[in-house]
Amino acid sequence: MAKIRPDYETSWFGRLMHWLENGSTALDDAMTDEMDAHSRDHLVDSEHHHATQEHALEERRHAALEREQRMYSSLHQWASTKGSRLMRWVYIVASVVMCVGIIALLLNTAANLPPYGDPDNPVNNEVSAHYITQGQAETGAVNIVAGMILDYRAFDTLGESNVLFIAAVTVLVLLRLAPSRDGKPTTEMLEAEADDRLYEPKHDMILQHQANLLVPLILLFGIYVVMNGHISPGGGFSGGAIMGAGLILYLNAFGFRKTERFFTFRTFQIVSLMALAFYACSKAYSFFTGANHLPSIFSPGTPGMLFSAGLIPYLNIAVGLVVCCTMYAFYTLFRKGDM
Amino acid sequence: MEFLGIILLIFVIICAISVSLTKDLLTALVIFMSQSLAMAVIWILLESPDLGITEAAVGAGITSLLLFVTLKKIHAIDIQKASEKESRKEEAISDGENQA
Amino acid sequence: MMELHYALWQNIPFACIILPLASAAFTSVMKPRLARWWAMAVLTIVTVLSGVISAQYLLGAESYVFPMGHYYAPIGNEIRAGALEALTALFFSIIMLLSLMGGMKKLDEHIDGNKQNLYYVILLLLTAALMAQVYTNDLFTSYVFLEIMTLAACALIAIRKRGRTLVAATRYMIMNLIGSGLFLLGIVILYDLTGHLLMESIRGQVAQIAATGEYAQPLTVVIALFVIGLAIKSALFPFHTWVPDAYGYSTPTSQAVLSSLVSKGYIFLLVKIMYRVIGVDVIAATGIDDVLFVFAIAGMIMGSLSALRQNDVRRMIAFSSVAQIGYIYLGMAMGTEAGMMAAMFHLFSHAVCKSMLFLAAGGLADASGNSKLFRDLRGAGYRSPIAGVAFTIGALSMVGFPFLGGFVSKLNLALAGIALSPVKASIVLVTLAISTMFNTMYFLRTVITLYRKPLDGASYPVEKGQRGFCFNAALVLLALINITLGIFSQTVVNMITAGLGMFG
Amino acid sequence: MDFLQNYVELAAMVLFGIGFTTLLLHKNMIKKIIGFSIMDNAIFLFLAAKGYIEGRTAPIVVDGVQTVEAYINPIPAGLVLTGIVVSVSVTAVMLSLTIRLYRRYHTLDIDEITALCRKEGEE
Repeated sequence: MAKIRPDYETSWFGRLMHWLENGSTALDDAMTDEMDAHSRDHLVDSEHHHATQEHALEERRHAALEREQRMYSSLHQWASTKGSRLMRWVYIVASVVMCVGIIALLLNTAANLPPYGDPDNPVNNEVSAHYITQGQAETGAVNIVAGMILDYRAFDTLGESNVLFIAAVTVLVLLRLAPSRDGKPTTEMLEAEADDRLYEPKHDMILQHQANLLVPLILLFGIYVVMNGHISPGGGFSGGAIMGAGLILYLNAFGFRKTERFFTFRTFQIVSLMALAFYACSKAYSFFTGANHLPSIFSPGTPGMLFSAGLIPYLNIAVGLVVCCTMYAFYTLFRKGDM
Repeated sequence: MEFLGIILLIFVIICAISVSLTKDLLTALVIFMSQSLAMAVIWILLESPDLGITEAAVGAGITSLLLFVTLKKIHAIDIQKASEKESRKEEAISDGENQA
Repeated sequence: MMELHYALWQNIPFACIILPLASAAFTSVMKPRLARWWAMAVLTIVTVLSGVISAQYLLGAESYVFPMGHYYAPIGNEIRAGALEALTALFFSIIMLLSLMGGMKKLDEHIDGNKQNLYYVILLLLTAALMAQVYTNDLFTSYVFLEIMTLAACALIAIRKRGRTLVAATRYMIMNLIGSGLFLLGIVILYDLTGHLLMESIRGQVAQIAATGEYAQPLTVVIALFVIGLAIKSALFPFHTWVPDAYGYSTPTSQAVLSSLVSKGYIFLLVKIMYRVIGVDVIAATGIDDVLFVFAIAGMIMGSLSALRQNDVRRMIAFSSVAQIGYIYLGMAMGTEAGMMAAMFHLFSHAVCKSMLFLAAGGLADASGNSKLFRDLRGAGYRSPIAGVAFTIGALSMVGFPFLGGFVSKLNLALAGIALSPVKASIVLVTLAISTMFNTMYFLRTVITLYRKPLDGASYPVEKGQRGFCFNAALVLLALINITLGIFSQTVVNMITAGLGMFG
Repeated sequence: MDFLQNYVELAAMVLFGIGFTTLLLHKNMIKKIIGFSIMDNAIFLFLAAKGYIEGRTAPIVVDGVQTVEAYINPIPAGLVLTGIVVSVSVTAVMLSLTIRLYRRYHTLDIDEITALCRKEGEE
């Protein structure tokens, strides 16, 4: 690099090389250009004024810095006062316009749809008629909805239980606190623990007596809803959620000391693994035999009995266990990042 | 049925609007809970008892519990109480001063 | 031995979905090391199986439906396999496997010890969801697996413990929730109009509706909801704001998987909806494809312009993704068979290319003191030779260098564009030219930077823990696939055309 | 009067609009999540209304009556059940993201969080 043009910095080639090396954003560009211009002016000057060189350089630099700071601060000030007020107005107007627009469009759409409650709608076609007339004979479930989601459209439901599973995994990823490498609890963990203790009710007599009465009832009701999913309304998911709520009530009344005796992270892992694996494997079996027209070992049985309807009660139990454990796990993870 | 259904639908819409407009998170949460309960009733009216049970257990139960524990974790509940207490204390002090 | 109703190879789509799904549950209790090999094994099996079914279609097999349960659709759920589905599954599984191989070493560093096995759970579930998305024949099933993909992608971003990934994951989730909400509303209204969830039955009904014109307005709204919902999820131009952070700051495997698989899964679903649910002619009658055309053109230009301005190589690649998604949507918006074929080809070539670029960029950054800024990357091509060569091949493919995948897709896109009306044709050609020019500028700049002398006095730490055999093998394989895609493009094009024919 | 014939669907659409706007434009994370829940609930309400048929009962076989005229359409109810599970899963994930964000940035305002994150810089 023997010869460099005096205006190298501002020439096209110079800018291109600068961009190649550093990359840039628009604001940075403006700033550096300005500062470069200053220092270059100064260089030309300084050939004549060797004595004042240092001093002038300092001054220029200060001026440039000050200008930069002023630029930034005015920008910030604008952003924090007028800008934010303007943005808020834009935001409010935009939200109102959007809300009204979307609602108007969708209302127009809804008004144009097939009429409400009419038996001749396209929705009520041969598929739903098949479910109603053949459902009990083919699946053995008295509750047609249960028969539909766990037998006819079981693939959806398999996906659904895996949505719950991946949500549990994501919450674990996000909230579970990791012990340090040597296995000791980290300060973060201790803090979370202390934070949690602070708000835990300590021997609240009213709460504990209520819980003594309610928890068994809630759990029993949950089990009832799960077991009767194919006979009456309910099923694995709602029953599991009820059981999970019962466990959460127990935890809130008596604290982690008591629940840790029967429900740890290991329990959660094992129970959900067993339930999910049973679910996936049994469904894989039934899909495979069904598609290939092989005989299946499950039969619909007598409709209305507790263990009828082929796989459905077992699947309901599996789903109920997964949901119960997952809900409880969500709650404990939210509270202290561990179980 | 139709009358009750329409009233519940209006209630649900009012709840949704007020959730969107309230400043206080805890209030919003309680309104949301009651909205879920109203939804559960609507589903019973629409002859879907499965959905009614599920919504009551999940929407009004688990979701609200998770929201509550989140609010607790982020100290939204306690901070409010603390600030309320503080303001009350200040009021008491100023009242005392005025009396004096 | 009992007689199977389907030939053994026809059971493959079912196995490809169930196998990763079931093994994901078991992975959750494994030790990280075991989980890694287990996941690799499962992914390898899925890849081999997809290879087998693709080979069957290469030999001219027919498409078929496979009921998931005892009942054929519309009573039960069913999946469907054809040439395009098989090919897509093959590409998705190969890229999944190679991305995992390439980024494996970094996982130990980026993820806490007690969460590493969860990463493999997520990857396996994502694979299962992608496979289900590819093969499913039912709209509601596709929604359920769409949500698995969304949550898995969120976990893939957030698993690296840093502030930026957390914010990126949040923004990603918010945009994606809006997308899935709109998509679900579309499904629901369409179900109301037609009374079916099975793709083929819906298509028959939609044709009737379009013919009678009774529900024309709701049908237009439905199409708009589908297109907007999936465009948000796959980061088409005006909805792309979450892309750079989400792609830019996660761990290399996540970057590769997110940019080349998750967004492509959504696009594949949209292609299926266009062809098998609504029908291309119905969409063209509503004029929504013209809107898509405009957005695609804008995306091609704006994405490239934003990429030009980045200082960080990973953000640059992420913005380049926005432009490339614009290319794919451009092909889809043309509304012709040739355009759709070009779009599908670009989907494959871009998926291969982007995963390779992200992995290679990770390797290059490692060799430069873990900095991704251009000034630190000078000379990185010498310090990490294989990553440098792979990056160069990927960049050349992106630019459209002959004998590479990107060249063929751009050629196809241009050819499909010429066949349109004169105004559209000129717009397509001009935009392609401009976008290619920008592509060339920012990619060649990076390649030049990689092979320049390092700055004076810059010293780079000796690469600790060599990235090892797996990383190099993954990059070499990806580069080979890219070159194969360029040279044997006719085979792939034939298969795509056959597959699109089977869609009809 | 024709316009109000689909009154449940109309209400569902209004709810959807409110939830959608809250999700998209509210800055507070908790509000966003509640907005998302409202939006999903609205879609489910719409779907459930589609299955309803005037004068018929829930699809649970009573006394062995298996005629189409006796029961409402069971399909929407099944789809909504699946949808509710998806919705609660997503809500849990969003809430855990919120907790993590709050632990790091001590605010719930997504714009503020983004600004803080930018300020934090690269690493």
